[in-house]
Amino acid sequence: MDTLLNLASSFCLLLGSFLCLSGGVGILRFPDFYTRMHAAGVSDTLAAAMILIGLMLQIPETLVIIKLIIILLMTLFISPSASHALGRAALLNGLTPVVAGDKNHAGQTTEVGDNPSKS
Amino acid sequence: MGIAVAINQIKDMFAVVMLAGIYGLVSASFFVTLDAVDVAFTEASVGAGISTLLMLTTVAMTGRTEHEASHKPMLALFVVMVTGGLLIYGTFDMPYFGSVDAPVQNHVGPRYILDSMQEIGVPNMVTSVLASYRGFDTFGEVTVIFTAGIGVLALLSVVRRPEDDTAIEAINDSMHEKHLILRVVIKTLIPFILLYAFYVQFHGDFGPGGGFQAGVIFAAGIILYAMLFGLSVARRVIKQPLVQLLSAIGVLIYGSVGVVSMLNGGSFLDYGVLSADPIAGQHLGILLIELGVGVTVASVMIIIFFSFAGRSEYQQAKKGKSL
Amino acid sequence: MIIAATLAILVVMVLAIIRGVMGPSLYDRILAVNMFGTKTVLLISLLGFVMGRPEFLDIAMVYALINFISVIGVLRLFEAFTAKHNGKVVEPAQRDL
Amino acid sequence: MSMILGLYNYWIVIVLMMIGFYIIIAHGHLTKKIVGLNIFQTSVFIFYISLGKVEGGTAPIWQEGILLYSNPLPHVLILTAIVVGIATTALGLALTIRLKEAYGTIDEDEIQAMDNQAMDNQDKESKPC
Repeated sequence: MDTLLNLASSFCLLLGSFLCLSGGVGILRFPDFYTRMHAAGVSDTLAAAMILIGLMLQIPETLVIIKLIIILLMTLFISPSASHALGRAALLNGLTPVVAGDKNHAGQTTEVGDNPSKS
Repeated sequence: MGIAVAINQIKDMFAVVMLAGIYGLVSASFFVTLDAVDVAFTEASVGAGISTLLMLTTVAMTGRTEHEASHKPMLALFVVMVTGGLLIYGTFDMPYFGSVDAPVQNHVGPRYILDSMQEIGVPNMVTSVLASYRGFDTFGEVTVIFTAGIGVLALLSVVRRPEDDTAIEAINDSMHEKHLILRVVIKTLIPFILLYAFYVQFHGDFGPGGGFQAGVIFAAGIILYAMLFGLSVARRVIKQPLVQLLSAIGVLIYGSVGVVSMLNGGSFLDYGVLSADPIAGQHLGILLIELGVGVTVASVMIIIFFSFAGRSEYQQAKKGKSL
Repeated sequence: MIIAATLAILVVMVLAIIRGVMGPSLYDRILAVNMFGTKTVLLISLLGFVMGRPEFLDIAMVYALINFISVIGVLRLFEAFTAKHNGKVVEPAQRDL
Repeated sequence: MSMILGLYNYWIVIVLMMIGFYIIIAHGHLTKKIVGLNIFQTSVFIFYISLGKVEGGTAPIWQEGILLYSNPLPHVLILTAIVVGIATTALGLALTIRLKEAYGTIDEDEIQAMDNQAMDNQDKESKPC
C-alpha cells in the first residue's frame, strides 16, 4: 500500500513538473502573446493540480490535506479567470493575434497599451 | 538581482512596476527559504499585492514614460561603486552565514526561544516577541502606520460635491457592464478572503500570521471589491468616516490594554496581570493587541487605497468636465 | 521526487522572469507575473514538504489570493488608464522604448 | 573558498542595496526613485533575516521535538518594518501625485528648474519695493 502511494505520488509530481516545464518553454518560445498565454494558462492549471495531488498523497495528516485541497480549489478558480481577464483585456485593447501567413505583423499594436516589438 | 538591473534600465513605468511586483515575490520566496515564515507572509501580501497596486495607480495618474537623464550618471556610478566596495570590505569581519555562534544568536535570542513557551505560552515565538516582549516597539509601529494613513488622507482627500458625484457615477456605470465572469468569480471569492483574514488574525498564536498580515489581507479583499464594482459602490458599503474611526480605535485598543495592565498593578503593556493566571493574561493581552493592530492596519490600508482611487476618479471627472 | 519537482519549478520561474524582462508588450509582463505567482504557490508548498513543516501552506494560500488580486487590479487600472487616453493620438516616440 | 560560501549572503544584499541606491540617485523620475527605495529597503530586510538564520534551524514556531530554531527577533523587527514601509511608500506616492498636480511633471530636474524660476521672479518683484 505504501509503495503504491509513493509510486502514485511520484508519478503525479513528475507529470506536474513536466507540464510546468513545457509551459515554461512555451511562454518563452511562442511567437505572440496569445499563444504564450495559451501555453501558460492551459499547462498551469493541470500542473498545479498534479503537483498538489502528488503532495496530498505524501502525507497522512488530515489538516494538511484539507489545506492542500483549499489551495487546489483556489487555483482552479483563480487561474482560468485570471487568464480570461488577461486575454480579454489584451484583445479589447487591440493587440492583434498573429494569423498564419502574415508574419510581419507579429505583435503589431494599435493602442496605447503596448510597446510594438520591432526588434 | 537581474530584475533590479532591469528595473534600472527600463523607462516604461508600467513595466517597471510589474517587475517590482515580481521582485516582491522573489524576495518573499527568499524569506521562506530563510525560515522567516511570518515575514514571508507579510511580504507576500504587502510587497506583491498592495504596493504594486498603489504604484500602478500613481503611474496611471502621473504618466508612464521617463525622460532621458539630462546629466551623466558617471558620478552616481562612482559613488555607488565606492560605497559598495567599502561595504564589501566591511563584510570580511562578519560572522559566516548560518553560524550558531554569531553575536546575534547569543544575547536575547536564546531567551526568547527557550523561555517564551513557559512565560507566554504561545507556540509562535514571533507573535510572543512581537506582542509581549517587544510590545512597545509594536505600539510605535502601529502609531506610525496610523500617522501615515492620516498623512495620505490629508494629501489626497477630495472635497466631494454633488455634481462631481454624478460624473463619477457615470464613469463607474460604463465600467459596470463588462466583466461578468470576473464579477461572479470574485463575488464568490470575497467572503472566503475575509474569512481567511480572520483565520490568520486569530490563528497567529499557533501558526504564521497575526494582526499585520490579517489586516493587509482583509484590506486586500475590500480593495478587490472596490476595484471591480467601482469606488462609489464600495464607499456605500464601507463608509469612509467609519474606516477612519476604526483606524483610530485600533490604536486606542492597543494603548488601553497597556493602561489597563498599569491599573491592575503591572507596568505598561505587561499582560501577566490582566488575569489571575499570568499565562492566561498573556494570551488575553496578545489577542487584544493583535486585534488592535489588525483593525488599524486594515483600515489604514483601505483609507490609503480609497484616497488614491478617489483622487484618480476626481482627476478623471475634472478632465471630463473641462473637455 | 519532491526535490525534482522543486527544481523544475525553479527553472520555470527563471523562464517566466526572462519573459517578464523581455516584454515585449505589457500583457506579456502581466502574464509573466501571473505565472510566476502560481509557480511561487507551488514552490512554497513544496518547500514546506522539503523542510518538513507543512504549516507553510498558509503562506501558499495567501500567495494564491494576492496574486489573483494583483493581476485583476493591474488589469482594471490599466483599463481605466487606456479609457482615459482613448481618442488621443499617441506619438510613436511615446510608444517606443 | 570558505569565505565565499560563508559571506555570499552579505554580498547579495550589498549588490541589491547598491542597485537601489543607484536608482535613487541617478534617476530623476520620482516614482522610479520610490521603486529604488523599495529595493534598497528589501535588501535591508534580507540582511536582517539572513542574520537570524541558523544552520539546520527551522521556523520559530514551537513544536514537539524540535530544538534548533532560527532567531525570531529579526523576524519581528522586519515584519513590522515591512508594513511601515508600505505606509511610508504610500505617503511618498501621495506626495508624488500632489507634485504632479502642482507642477505638471514629476521629473526632479524640471521641478527644480521651475522652482528656481519662480524664486527669481519673486526676487525681481520684491526688489523695487
